[in-house]
Amino acid sequence: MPMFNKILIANRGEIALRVHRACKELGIQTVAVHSSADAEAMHVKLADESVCIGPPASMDSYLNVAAIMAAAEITDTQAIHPGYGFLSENAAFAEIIQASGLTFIGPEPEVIRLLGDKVRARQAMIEAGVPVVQGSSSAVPNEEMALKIAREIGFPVIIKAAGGGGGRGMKVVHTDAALINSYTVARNEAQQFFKNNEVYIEKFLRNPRHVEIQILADKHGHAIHLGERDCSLQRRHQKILEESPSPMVTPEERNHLGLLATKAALAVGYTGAGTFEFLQSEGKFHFIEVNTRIQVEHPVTEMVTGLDLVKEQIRVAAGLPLAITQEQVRFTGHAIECRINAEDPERFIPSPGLITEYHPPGGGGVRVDSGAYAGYRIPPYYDSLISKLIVHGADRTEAVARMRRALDEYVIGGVKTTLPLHQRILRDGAFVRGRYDLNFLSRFLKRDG
Amino acid sequence: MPMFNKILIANRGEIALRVHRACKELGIQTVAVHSSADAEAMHVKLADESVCIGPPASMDSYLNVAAIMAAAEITDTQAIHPGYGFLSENAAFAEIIQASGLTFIGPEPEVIRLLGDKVRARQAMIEAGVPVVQGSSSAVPNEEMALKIAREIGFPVIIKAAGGGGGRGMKVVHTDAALINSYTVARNEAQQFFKNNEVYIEKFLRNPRHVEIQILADKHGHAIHLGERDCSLQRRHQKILEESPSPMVTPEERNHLGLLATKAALAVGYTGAGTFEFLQSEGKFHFIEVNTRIQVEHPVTEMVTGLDLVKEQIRVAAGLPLAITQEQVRFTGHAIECRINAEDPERFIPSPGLITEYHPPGGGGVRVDSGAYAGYRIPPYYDSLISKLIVHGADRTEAVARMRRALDEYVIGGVKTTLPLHQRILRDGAFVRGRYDLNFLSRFLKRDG
Amino acid sequence: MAFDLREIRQFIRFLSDTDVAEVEIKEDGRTLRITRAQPAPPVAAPAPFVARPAQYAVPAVALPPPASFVPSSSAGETRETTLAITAPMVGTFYKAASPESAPFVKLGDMVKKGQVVCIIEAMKLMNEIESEVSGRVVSIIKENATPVEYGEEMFLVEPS
Amino acid sequence: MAFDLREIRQFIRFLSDTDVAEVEIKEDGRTLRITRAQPAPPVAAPAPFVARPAQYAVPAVALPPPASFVPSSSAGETRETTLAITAPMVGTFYKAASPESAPFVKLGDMVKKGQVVCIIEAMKLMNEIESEVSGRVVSIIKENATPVEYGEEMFLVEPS
Repeated sequence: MPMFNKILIANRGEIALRVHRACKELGIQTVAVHSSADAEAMHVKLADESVCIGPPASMDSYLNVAAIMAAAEITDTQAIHPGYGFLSENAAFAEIIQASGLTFIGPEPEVIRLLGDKVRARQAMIEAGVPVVQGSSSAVPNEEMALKIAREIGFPVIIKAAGGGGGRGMKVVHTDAALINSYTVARNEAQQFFKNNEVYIEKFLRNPRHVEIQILADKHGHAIHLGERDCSLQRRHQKILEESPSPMVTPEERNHLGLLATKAALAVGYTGAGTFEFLQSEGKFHFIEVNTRIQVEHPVTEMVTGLDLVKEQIRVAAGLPLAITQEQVRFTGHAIECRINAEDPERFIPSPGLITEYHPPGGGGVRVDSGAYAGYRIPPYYDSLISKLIVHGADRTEAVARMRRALDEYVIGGVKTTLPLHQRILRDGAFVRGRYDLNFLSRFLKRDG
Repeated sequence: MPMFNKILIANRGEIALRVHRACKELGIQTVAVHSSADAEAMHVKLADESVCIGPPASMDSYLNVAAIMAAAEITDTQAIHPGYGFLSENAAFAEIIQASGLTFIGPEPEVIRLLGDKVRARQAMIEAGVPVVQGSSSAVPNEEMALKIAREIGFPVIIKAAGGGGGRGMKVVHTDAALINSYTVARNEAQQFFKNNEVYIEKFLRNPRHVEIQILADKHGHAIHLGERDCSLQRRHQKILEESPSPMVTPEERNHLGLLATKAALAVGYTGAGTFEFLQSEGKFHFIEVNTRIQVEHPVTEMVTGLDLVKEQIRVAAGLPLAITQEQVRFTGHAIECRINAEDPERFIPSPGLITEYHPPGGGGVRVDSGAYAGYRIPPYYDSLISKLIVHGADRTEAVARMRRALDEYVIGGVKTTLPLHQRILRDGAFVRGRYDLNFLSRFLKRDG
Repeated sequence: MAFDLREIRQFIRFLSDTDVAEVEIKEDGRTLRITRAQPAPPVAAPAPFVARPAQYAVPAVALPPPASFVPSSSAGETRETTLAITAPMVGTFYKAASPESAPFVKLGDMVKKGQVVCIIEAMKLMNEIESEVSGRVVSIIKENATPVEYGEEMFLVEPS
Repeated sequence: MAFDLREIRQFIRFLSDTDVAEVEIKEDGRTLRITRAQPAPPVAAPAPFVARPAQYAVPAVALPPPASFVPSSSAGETRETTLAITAPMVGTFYKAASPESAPFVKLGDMVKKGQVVCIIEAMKLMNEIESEVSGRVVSIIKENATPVEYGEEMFLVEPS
C-alpha cells in the first residue's frame, strides 16, 4: 500500500506541531485546521496548507466534525491524524472519516468503542488474562448490588463511570453509609457528562503508582511493546512529569506486563499506537484502561527506544508492517518529560497572554516539543500546556541532572509557567531517589507550598 | 581522586556554552572568562561567575595567558577547559596551568607538543603501525632532497609545514619545475606563520574523503574509540557538515582504524579526548594528523554512542577511569551536523550584527548547540560559527529527512547565515546517496552558484 | 497645531499599544516625527462575532446560519466604509443554487439582511448563506466553486 | 512651545519607559530631537584604549600599562563630570605597594597623568597602574585586595 501524500492534522498546540514534523520527515504534505484564535500558531505557519474551521470555542472548531471533514474535502486530504484529546477517541469521527473514503490514523472505530466503554474493556482484559483491580465484573445495575459488591471486596472502593476515563467521574467511598448516596450521585453525573449512566465498582488502592505500557500493532497481526512509562507525578489526575523506565519496575515485570499488553491488543484487534494503563500497588499491577491514541508523554518512550511513534502510527495506518520486531526493541538510558504549563506554579491558575521572551534550552540529550515562540499570544480558550521538555541520559542520575540544567536555561517571559515547580521537584530528595507515588505531588505541594 | 568543584572555561561561543552545560550536569561551578565584546554572550550570562579578561582582540583576551591565569587565581578555580582553537593545543599554556597547581583538561603538555609537530607525529604513527600517506620520513632539509623525494613518490605531491595543521600552510605541486619555488615559499610561510620553517612532503591524494576517529583515553592505561566521523564536506579546508557513521566506511574498516588509533594513543601516552584524522582514497586510509582537543563536530559521535565527550574529558582529567569499555560502546543510528555560520551563503562573507529574531528547531532527534538568541549582537572579532544543528535518526535516510525538516524550521533574523546553503546540500542527489569527497562542495558551489 | 509635550506624551503612550512604526506631522513649519523601536509582535486577530456554523448532526438541507459581517480588514480608499460578508463555515463556495441557475447576487445588487447571497457546500450539504447586512454589493471576492475557510471574506457591501 | 528643561527631563524620563527610539520636534526655527540609545541589544562597550596588558612572558616586575579612562557609565548627579580609571588587566587590586605602605592615592587627592594609582597583581606579578588622566579623586570604588576584572572601574576622578 502506498504512503499518503497529504495528511490533515485535526488538532492544535504542540501535538499538531509534533504530527506535522513526523509528516515532513516522511515527505507528506500537511494541512493544519485551526480556530480563528489559532491563526498565528506555529504549526499553522509551518503547515503546507491551513484552513480556518471556526471560532475559538472548541465545540465550533476542533470538535466540529462537519467543518473538519469539509476542510479535508477542499484540500484533497487522504488521511486525518486526530492527535490526543478533542476527537481522538471518538469512534463516530473515525467512522465518518472511513465512510468518506479517507483514512483515520488510529484503531478501527469498533475497537475505539469497545475500549472506550470501561466496563466492556475491563471484561475484555479479564478474558485476555490481564490482571485487573478487584471489582464488579460488569456494570452495577442498582444500589443493592453496589452494596453487596463493596462489602465483598472491602472498603474503600471507587465508583467509576463506564463512559469516563482519564480520571474523570470517579468517587471514592469508605463506608456502607456513604455508598448509596455516592452510587446515586455517580450515576447522575455519568449520565450528565458521558451520556451513559452505567457505573462500575473497583477496590480503591492506596498510594499506588501509575505505570503504563506503550504498544504498537500493525494490520498484519503483529504487536510489540516499548516498555513502560511512570506517570505517578500527578496533580488532580493531571500528569505533570513522566519518565521511562519507571524507577520501580524490574526488567522481568516490564517483559511480563509488555507481553500481556501485546497479547491483549492482538486479542481485541488493536492497530496503531496504544497505551495500557496500570496501577502498581504492593508489588502488583492492575489494569485500569486503554488509551486508543498517541499520549502526551510519548516522547520519553521515543527517547529510550529510538523509535518515532507518530511515524509508526502513520505507517501502520497506510498498511505497512511495523518497522521492527519485539526482539529488535532496545531500551537505552533514561528519559524524563516535564510538562510546562502557562499557569501560576503555586495556585495553578491559567496564565494566557503574550510571550514576550522565549528561548528554549539546547545541547545534548535535550528535546523541546513546543509551539511557543517570542511574540506568540497564548489564547485563553484551550488547555495550558505550552511546552514539553524532555531529556535523555545514560542513566536516571544523568537524566535528572540534565533536566535540572535544561530547566535552568529555559526562558519564557510574559506569562507565568510551571517551570519553577519543576525546578523544585527535580531537587526533591524523594523524587531524586525515585520514591514517589500518585499522592506525592499533593504532599509535596502542601509541604513546600 | 575527587571531582572538581569549579572549572574555568577559557573559550567563547558555542563551545564555551557546551563546556558550561557539561559542568552543570556534573554539579561543577563554572567561571566564564570573556573579552569586553562578549559580555552579553549566553555562556557568560549562564556561568556561575564571569570575569572580563581583556578587550575584543583575541591576542589580548582569549589568547592572553596571563589574564586567564589571573582570572583563575581570583576565582579559586581548580581546572581549566580550553575548548577548541585559541589556547587548546598550546603546550606552554598547559604547562603553565600545571605549574600553577591547577589541572589542564586535555593531554599532557609533552603529548600536545609531540603531536603538534606534524613531522614527529607522523614518525610516531609509523612506529605505532598506523598507515600514513607515502612521503618523507622526516623534515626535508633542502631543495635537492625535496626534488628527490617528490620524484620517488611521484607527482602530484603536497608540501606541509611541520608546525601547521588543520589545512593551513599547504602547497600542492604537480611538476619538477614548480617544486623548487614552492619548497622555498612553503619554508618562508612556515617560518612566518608557525615560527618553525620545517616542512615535509607527502603524496597528494586526488578526491579523498576526510575520515576521523574519535578516541578517549584515561590515566589508567585504557583507551577506547568511538567510531568515525566523515568530514569530507569542506570549503577551503573548513568543515561545513559532518556525519557519523561515514556512508563509505564498513564496520570492519571502523574496527580496524579504531583499534589502530587506540593503540597509537596508548603508545604516545595520550589522555582525554582526541581525534585521529585520515584521508580515505581508493579504499585505503592514510593518517594525516591528531587533534589533541575536543572537536567542533564531536556531537555527531555523542549522538550515535550516547556518551558525553566533554564530561568524559573532565572525568579523565580528574583521574577517574573511563565510564565504559570498548565492548560496551554501541553505535546506534546515524547523526549529521550542519555548521551554521553568520555568513553570506553564496559569497561566504561574514555577516556580524544584531540577531533580531531567533527560534531554533525542536522535536525528536534534534540538537542545537548555540549561544545565539534574539537580541544578541554577533561581534565582528571572532569566527562566524553561531550554531551547530545536529540530528539523529534510526538510519541515514531518517537523519537526512530530519535535518531537512529542522533546517526548514530554523529562524535566524537580522544576519545572513549558511542555512540556505545547507538546505540546498541536503537536497542534492549525490549528497543524499552519500557519494561525496573533499572536492564535492567546490563543484557543488560552481554548479549551483 | 501647537506642540504640547503633555499632548505628545499621551500620543506616544497611545502609540505604544499600536503597531505604528513611525509618525511624522508637519504643520506651519512645525514638524513632529516619532519613530518606534520595534514593530509590534504578531497578535492573533480578535475573533469576529459569528453565529455557530451548522453542526454535523444537522439533517439534510440545513437551515443556513446567517452570514457574519466584520469591518473589512483590507486597506484601500474605496473600502473604508464597506462591510464584509464572511463565511460562517468552511466548505466550497457557490454563487448560484445550480450550474444552470442565475447567481444569488451580482455586482451592484442591493442585498437585504436575511437574503441568501451564496451557498457553501460542506460534507455534501448545501448550506444557503444569508446576509446579515443590507446594502450594495461592491465586490464579489470569491470565485465560483472555490474553497472558502471560516471567517474568509466573500462579499463587500456598502451599507445603506 | 518654549523648551523647558525640567519639562524635557520629565519627558526623557517618561520616554525611558517606552519603546520610542527617537523623537524630533521642530518649531519656529527651534529643534528638539531625542534619540534613544538602542534599548540594550547587548553592545560591546567600545573598548577603551589601553596599552596591551603585560604578557605572560614579560619578565619580573613588568612596566605597568597606563590606566585607561572612560566616561563613568553609572548614573548620579555627582558623576556627571567624572571620569573613571578602569583596570587594564584582570587581577587583584591593591591600594598600596605593601601592607605597611601608605596608599598610592586617598580620597580628595589630586592625581596627575602618569602617576601610579594602584597595583594589580596577576600571576604573581605586581603591575603598577598609572592614571591616564589628571584631576581630583572623588571616589575609590574597589576594596583593597579584591579581584578586579578588565575594564572595571577602580577610581572616579573629577578632571582638572
